[in-house]
Amino acid sequence: MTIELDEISNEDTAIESKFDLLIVLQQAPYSSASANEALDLALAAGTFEQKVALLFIEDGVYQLMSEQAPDALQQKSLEKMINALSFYGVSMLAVESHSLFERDLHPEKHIIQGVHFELLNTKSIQDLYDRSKTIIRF
Amino acid sequence: MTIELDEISNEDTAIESKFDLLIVLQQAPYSSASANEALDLALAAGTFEQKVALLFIEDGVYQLMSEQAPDALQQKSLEKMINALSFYGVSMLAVESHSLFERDLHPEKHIIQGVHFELLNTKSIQDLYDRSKTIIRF
Amino acid sequence: MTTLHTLNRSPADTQLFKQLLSTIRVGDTLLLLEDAVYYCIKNNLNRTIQDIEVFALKDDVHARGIPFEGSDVKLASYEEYVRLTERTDKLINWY
Amino acid sequence: MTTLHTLNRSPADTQLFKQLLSTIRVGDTLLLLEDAVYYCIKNNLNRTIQDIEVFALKDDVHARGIPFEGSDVKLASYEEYVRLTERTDKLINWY
Amino acid sequence: MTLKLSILVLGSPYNSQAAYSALRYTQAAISLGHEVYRVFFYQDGVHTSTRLSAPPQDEFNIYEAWQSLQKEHSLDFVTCIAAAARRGVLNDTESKRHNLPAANLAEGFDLSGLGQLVEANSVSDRLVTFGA
Amino acid sequence: MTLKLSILVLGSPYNSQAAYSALRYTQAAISLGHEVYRVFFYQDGVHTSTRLSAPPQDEFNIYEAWQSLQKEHSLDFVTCIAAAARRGVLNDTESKRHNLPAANLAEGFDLSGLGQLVEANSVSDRLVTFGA
Repeated sequence: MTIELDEISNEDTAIESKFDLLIVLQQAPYSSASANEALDLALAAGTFEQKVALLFIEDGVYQLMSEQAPDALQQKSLEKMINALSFYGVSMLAVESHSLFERDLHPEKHIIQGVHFELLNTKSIQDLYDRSKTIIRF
Repeated sequence: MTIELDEISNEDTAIESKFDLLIVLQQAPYSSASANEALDLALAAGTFEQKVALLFIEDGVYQLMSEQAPDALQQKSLEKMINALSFYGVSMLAVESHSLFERDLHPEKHIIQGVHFELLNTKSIQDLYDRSKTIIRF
Repeated sequence: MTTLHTLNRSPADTQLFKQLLSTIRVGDTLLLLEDAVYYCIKNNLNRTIQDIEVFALKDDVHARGIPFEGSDVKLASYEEYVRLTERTDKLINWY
Repeated sequence: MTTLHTLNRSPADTQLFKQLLSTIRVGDTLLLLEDAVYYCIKNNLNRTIQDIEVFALKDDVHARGIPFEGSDVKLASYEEYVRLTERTDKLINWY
Repeated sequence: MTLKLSILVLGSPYNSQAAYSALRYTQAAISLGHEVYRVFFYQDGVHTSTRLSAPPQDEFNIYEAWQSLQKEHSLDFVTCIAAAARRGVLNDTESKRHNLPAANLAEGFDLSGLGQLVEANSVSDRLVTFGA
Repeated sequence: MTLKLSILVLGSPYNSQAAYSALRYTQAAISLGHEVYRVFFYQDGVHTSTRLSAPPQDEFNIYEAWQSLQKEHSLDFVTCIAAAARRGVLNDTESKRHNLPAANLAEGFDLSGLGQLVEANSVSDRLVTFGA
């Protein structure tokens, strides 16, 4: 995981771009289909070439835990879906930093690697909301 | 509403009796069928001559608000069901006092009249749990 | 740019309210509906969120028997909810 | 009389945990399942509820990728959940 | 100003007020002359689109109310095909495809994919979400 | 000590883990030799008893798992008739009674009243509830 604390990236996926859709993931995985169905929507929106951003916040940050083994509950891996997002053109994955902090989660220690997340504070999240046409919370 | 602050009543419905079933109502009414379905179960258990107690706690105390007019949402009145409970042999209706206090609800001012509630503190609720064979939370 | 925020959870859901508070801005509008109309009982919302116009959905308020005299919150019908959608530039539904 | 308490909500549901805390007694057993297994991350449950034996449902812990070394909480299978039901006099499910 | 609105329903009737609040909002929007481009049912909201419900006679029938609204204004109602299949809501085609003995999707609802929600969002002025 | 257990399921598959956790607990109780007197499905838990679901082939099928468990051990599965009618789960009799075109209650489940839950509680050593 690469963490950029509120830095502005230079890519097309830049932190300052506008989004057609911001999907907010605020629930823990596996106790419901919420995380899966939110990510399904993200993949669909990416496929249809919409600019999509994802924000993991509150219990939603638990979706990013490394070493998930959902086959213990006969469920499919979220990690694969999260890894697939960039291939489907989902341009930004953001994580609210305070939600990690409150849960004693350390990006280097607990969060899946190999995926680029922007670590955002409250102010940056307000900006992200401003730059998104539509917000759907899951 | 008659409030007896942790007093022991002398009736058959006494605060010291044992219950086959304690139904805990902790959700606000109308946003879901939870309150209705919990009260349906209470009526059914009363009909089958089980000793039933009800505990209104947390947002569940909102079910006791006077002046509810659920026809505004094309729903049926909870008050009628609550009034019917004693006819079906439901022997005790308890309300957690702190839940009222936290919500700025005053028994004389905000709560339906004509039904007898026991106002319980945390300690009395622990006793109520102890005296109930089964607890179901709605 | 102004945003219409709607909230439908009771004051017991403090986390959701905290998220809303960190996002709402001066000039935005807040509409309380469903279980969020219980915020009207304590009547201290206007101290928490100043310079925000607050409405509560009338039918949700009446259904739940919420005392409303002297409240700073304005009642809104479903039609007025639609008009608030018109009047603002965007919408965030908090549930 | 001993009670087996099960809890299935994440630590974010502070109200539910407060209700459980006011009811649980010395000698009781607590089993964390579903989203309640996230209590294992902070590993400070045993300070909050002393003299209570705490278990977490193994498959829920593994599915969610919760680090578990050095935890004071014991892992339990579904079979052990059933055995805890046997071993105690009654049951309260907190959800 | 006339808006082009789309509506997203995420909660099941009886477990949330989402389907009811969305109904009242949609009715109000139509009565004020706005265009309701599409109503999309996702997650447990798909249960709103069953034709096999039988609420007590003296209770409001949320299913009939949605069905009447669709019919009266020829609205575009889409139920997410994947979410519905998982939860037990199927039309005739899907039912046959899965070798199941019956179908239960109400008339006036189409089963389709999430692309319909994405498209509705891209062409609408607002997507109004009713969550659980 | 052999216990007589009854199980209460209150949450729908996909919206909660209730139906899954209850399944695993019930399987474990049986494997340890306990008597499962009745499984009662109430509130959104009634959705567990549909026969019209079609989860993707590569996903666990929670509906089939419950149906197999019932069959294998001849368990008593009761779905609350009132909660189910409201939510769109009907057997043949109820479907005909309401003049509806089909039924969707899975085999092995009975529609009956809350008295069955009350009775299960009164004769069982424990009622184990799986809430949402």
